[in-house]
Amino acid sequence: MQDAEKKMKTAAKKLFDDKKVDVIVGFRKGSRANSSRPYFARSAADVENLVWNGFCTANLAAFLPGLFEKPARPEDGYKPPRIAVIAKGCDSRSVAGLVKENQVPRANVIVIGMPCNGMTAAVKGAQVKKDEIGRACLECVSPMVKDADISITGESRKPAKGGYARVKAFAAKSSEERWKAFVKEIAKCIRCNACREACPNCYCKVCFADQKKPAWVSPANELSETIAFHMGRMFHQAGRCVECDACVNACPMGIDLRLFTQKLAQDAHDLFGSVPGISGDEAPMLNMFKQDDSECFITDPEEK
Amino acid sequence: MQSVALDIKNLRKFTAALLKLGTVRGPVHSPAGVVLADITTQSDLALEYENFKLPPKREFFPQCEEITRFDASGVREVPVSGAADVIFGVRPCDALALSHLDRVFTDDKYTDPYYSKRRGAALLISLACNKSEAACFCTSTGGSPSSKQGADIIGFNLGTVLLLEPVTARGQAFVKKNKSLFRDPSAKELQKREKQEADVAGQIPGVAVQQAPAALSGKSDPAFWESIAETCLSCGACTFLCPTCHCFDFNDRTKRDAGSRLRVHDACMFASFVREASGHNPRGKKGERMRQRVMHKFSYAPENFNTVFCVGCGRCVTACPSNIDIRETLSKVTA
Amino acid sequence: MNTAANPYVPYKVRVEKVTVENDEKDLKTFRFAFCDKADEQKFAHKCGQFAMLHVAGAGEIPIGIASSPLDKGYAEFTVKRYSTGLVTTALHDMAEGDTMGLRGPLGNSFPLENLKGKNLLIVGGGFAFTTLRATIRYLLNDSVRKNYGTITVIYGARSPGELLYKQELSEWQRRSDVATHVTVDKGDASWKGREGFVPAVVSQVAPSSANAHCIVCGPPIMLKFTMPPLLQLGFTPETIITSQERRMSCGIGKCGRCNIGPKYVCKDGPVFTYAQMMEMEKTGS
Amino acid sequence: MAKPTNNSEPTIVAFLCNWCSYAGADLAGVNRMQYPANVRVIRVPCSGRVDPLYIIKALQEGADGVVVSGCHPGDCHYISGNLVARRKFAMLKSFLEYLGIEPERVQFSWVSASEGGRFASLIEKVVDDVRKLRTPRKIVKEETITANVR
Repeated sequence: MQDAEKKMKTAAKKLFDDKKVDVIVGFRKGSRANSSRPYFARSAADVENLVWNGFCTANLAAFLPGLFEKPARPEDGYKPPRIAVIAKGCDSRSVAGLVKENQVPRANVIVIGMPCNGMTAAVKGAQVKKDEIGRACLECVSPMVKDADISITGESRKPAKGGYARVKAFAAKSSEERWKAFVKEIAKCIRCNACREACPNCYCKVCFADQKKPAWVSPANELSETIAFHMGRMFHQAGRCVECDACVNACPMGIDLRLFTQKLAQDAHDLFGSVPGISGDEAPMLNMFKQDDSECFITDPEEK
Repeated sequence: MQSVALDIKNLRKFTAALLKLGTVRGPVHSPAGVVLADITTQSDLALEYENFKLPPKREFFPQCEEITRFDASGVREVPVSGAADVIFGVRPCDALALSHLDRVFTDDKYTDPYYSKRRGAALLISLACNKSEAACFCTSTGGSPSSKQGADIIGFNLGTVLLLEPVTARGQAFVKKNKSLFRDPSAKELQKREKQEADVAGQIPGVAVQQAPAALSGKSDPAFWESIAETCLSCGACTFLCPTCHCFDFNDRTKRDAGSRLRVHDACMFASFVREASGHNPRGKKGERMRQRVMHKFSYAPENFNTVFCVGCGRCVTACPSNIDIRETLSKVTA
Repeated sequence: MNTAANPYVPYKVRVEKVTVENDEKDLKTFRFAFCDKADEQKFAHKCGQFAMLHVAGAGEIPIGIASSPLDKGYAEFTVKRYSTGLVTTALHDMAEGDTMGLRGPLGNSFPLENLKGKNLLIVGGGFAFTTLRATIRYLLNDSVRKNYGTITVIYGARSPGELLYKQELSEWQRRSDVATHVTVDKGDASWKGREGFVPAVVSQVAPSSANAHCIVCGPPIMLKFTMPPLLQLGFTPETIITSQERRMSCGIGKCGRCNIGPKYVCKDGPVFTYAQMMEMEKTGS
Repeated sequence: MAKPTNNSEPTIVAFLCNWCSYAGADLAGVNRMQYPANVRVIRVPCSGRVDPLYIIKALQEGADGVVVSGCHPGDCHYISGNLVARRKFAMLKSFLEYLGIEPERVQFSWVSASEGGRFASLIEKVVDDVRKLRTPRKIVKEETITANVR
């Protein structure tokens, strides 16, 4: 790990020295015990602050759309910045998703692929113990960074087998049990929107939940509204969610959103063979179709 | 005022006395840790915990409440509901925060009926901390692990005995009325309390809070605030968990032809907080919003209320997904 | 409904009259009558104050009061409709006879009491002219006019069709006890009046700043460019009075959003001197 | 939230595409076919226009069931609107079911402009399915909100 950090810093420094980047989005030491936090290095001197360790949990792709956002009154000859991002497998998958949806110009991104051994889950809820590698990492099928511009070598976690055991176990429960469990989890929500803001693929300029005309959901933390918000927000990640658990780690209330977002990932794979950020679909999964897509869910009133 | 001693073996009787006053909320074990919840039986009270994840302001200023109800026939006012008669176990930092909120919600011109009615209804018994958490810095904000401001009674958990010290006349009256439950504390117990107070306060590191108001008036450089806020996600975790943040919005929520006007918590960190219908946004940048939040607590509040609106509970430090740490921000401001 | 007890509950009012003010039809003046006559007494307002207009289901917005305190039996508000604005759209859909909510009056007012004996310059631009209209109506009342020196009004709009209160403007122009200068950014075939931006007209008209105060309301860009000519004429930041607008929810200094620096526009304002404004903007946005 | 379904007369919201299913419903009417009166039709330009939020909103406002119907695959007026919608609906139906919303409450179908009979039997089936449910409605907004102090 320390070795990887060293190599990463060397590469980062070279990028600044060669004037190839304006910003490197990475991590620096956190203020809390056992923590790292997002950091924007803007010069060769800043590179010293970069770290790479087992606490680099956040998905840094979340910052890219904001950094690429064109100012309201751009100066003459405005050019988008050149940004390098220190990426784990999940970050790189999110970048690929953002590129595919034209939120990030790939030519202006330098993906620095890191060897990832799994990251510590943020300790917010009661369900995660301290210093424990997060569930997202334990179940990660792609710790290796694909499509990296610079690869930092080192030992990486072995890909998990996948299989969505937890989703299947939940699906095996009765419909009423599932609803009860879902509502119980969502009822913890305080509507702070941290899940949405931390999600690398929640990039809408104005979220449906903030729209006033029409007002899809009220900001009130009344249960029905909160459920509608989470249903809508999670479903917007159908075909996008890379199971990085940025939402789970950001949630100050420790809501187990993974139990639900993973279902979307499972369905994307099982129904359409799509693994966001990995499978090379030409378009976002829900923007395309195949003639023989499944029809099993269609109600046929004449079927006996 | 004179403190009294309650032997922990009599805790159930004490709870029973509280329950006689009406609805009681206090610390209760739950799967998510100890939370502030309704006490229904005499055995519910938990005494060993650090602090509640959610700030107790929500007892008086709920995240969502109905102000009026409307339908085709017109608009009706909704009476204040959900007031507790006793709230037990609030930490001194949060009690101090309530005394700040009292001044916001009742000023020389307008009284917020919802907050003030609930606040007025509840006998507030705070519980001094017997240990500090990693992010605590109450001693720098005008509080302490045993600060009394905002509470009617403050308790000290000494293991086998709970020392209770009335702070207000209302607290005094409660102690007097239930004096059969209590005995005079021994000199040893009083010593133990004093030592505990000093020990816990001593564990808490200092943060440059008191120097902040003066230093902030010169911090108008947008680049400074942009640098503090660049990794801010613009979520509301810090404000919603803050015991003194009190921004709210009204929201008309309709179901078919009827509806309610709701008051809901709002956050100055949300990009839409001050955005106007015309599209104009006076605080459209992250740095401008961060400046607003820090200035409100450490500059505007001192100017308007003569105190910082931060009690050093550390919730925002713990909750921030990007680990933007107010302690560091303050040291940068005062550097 | 007892608003003394609950400052968030509005008075019930009935839309008495709706006047379309401009060619684009996105500015309408609403005349409200109080459903409970007793509420009108409680609503007694001063020039420069605002109120919250509540359309059930849509929400509430702060709008300056456009009628004079001496106008009895009603209160008037001129509202611009924004296609993105939930409340302004709902309001513009209201018809005469509909009922809605009105909360106020809120905020401070133009310090007219302290300006007795002074000469007044009133400068307005666009649809920010509403509380100035209330002020002019008040000042020109026979019982009030004698308390003040000269009154000069400068009012500008984008085009002739966008001028508010056209009938009153021509009445004022006919009066000798007020100098009314109306200007448009760009006139049309039928326009015979002044053309040009408000700041330029201020320089042209050049009213004396001796023993005078100026009340100026307009869009931020107009304010920015009107200040230099006013200062040049000898008005000081202390004698220039302006009114601010911000998004508001509570209107009583609690909801925490309309502050500029340490001051709340709803409670400490909306009326501030230019000197106060500069001070506030030093510490916040 | 747990208000039982009014088992006798459920309300069904139907999102019908302008070109096929809406015309199919019209045809059912013109031909005086009998189908339950529980349905509230909302005409949309294409089944592809149906945002999942529409469905969530309908349930929130108290619909007992929602049915979305468009042109048969291959017949879309906009060539492929319903094929894109098909993917979205497959994901949505599976997701809602996983969260505990009974599959009977949210249904999808294809009805062409000439299939008045099919439309009538679709509505019959959906109403029947929802009527048979013994579980409470989900996501329904409370009429009023009690101050939840937590």
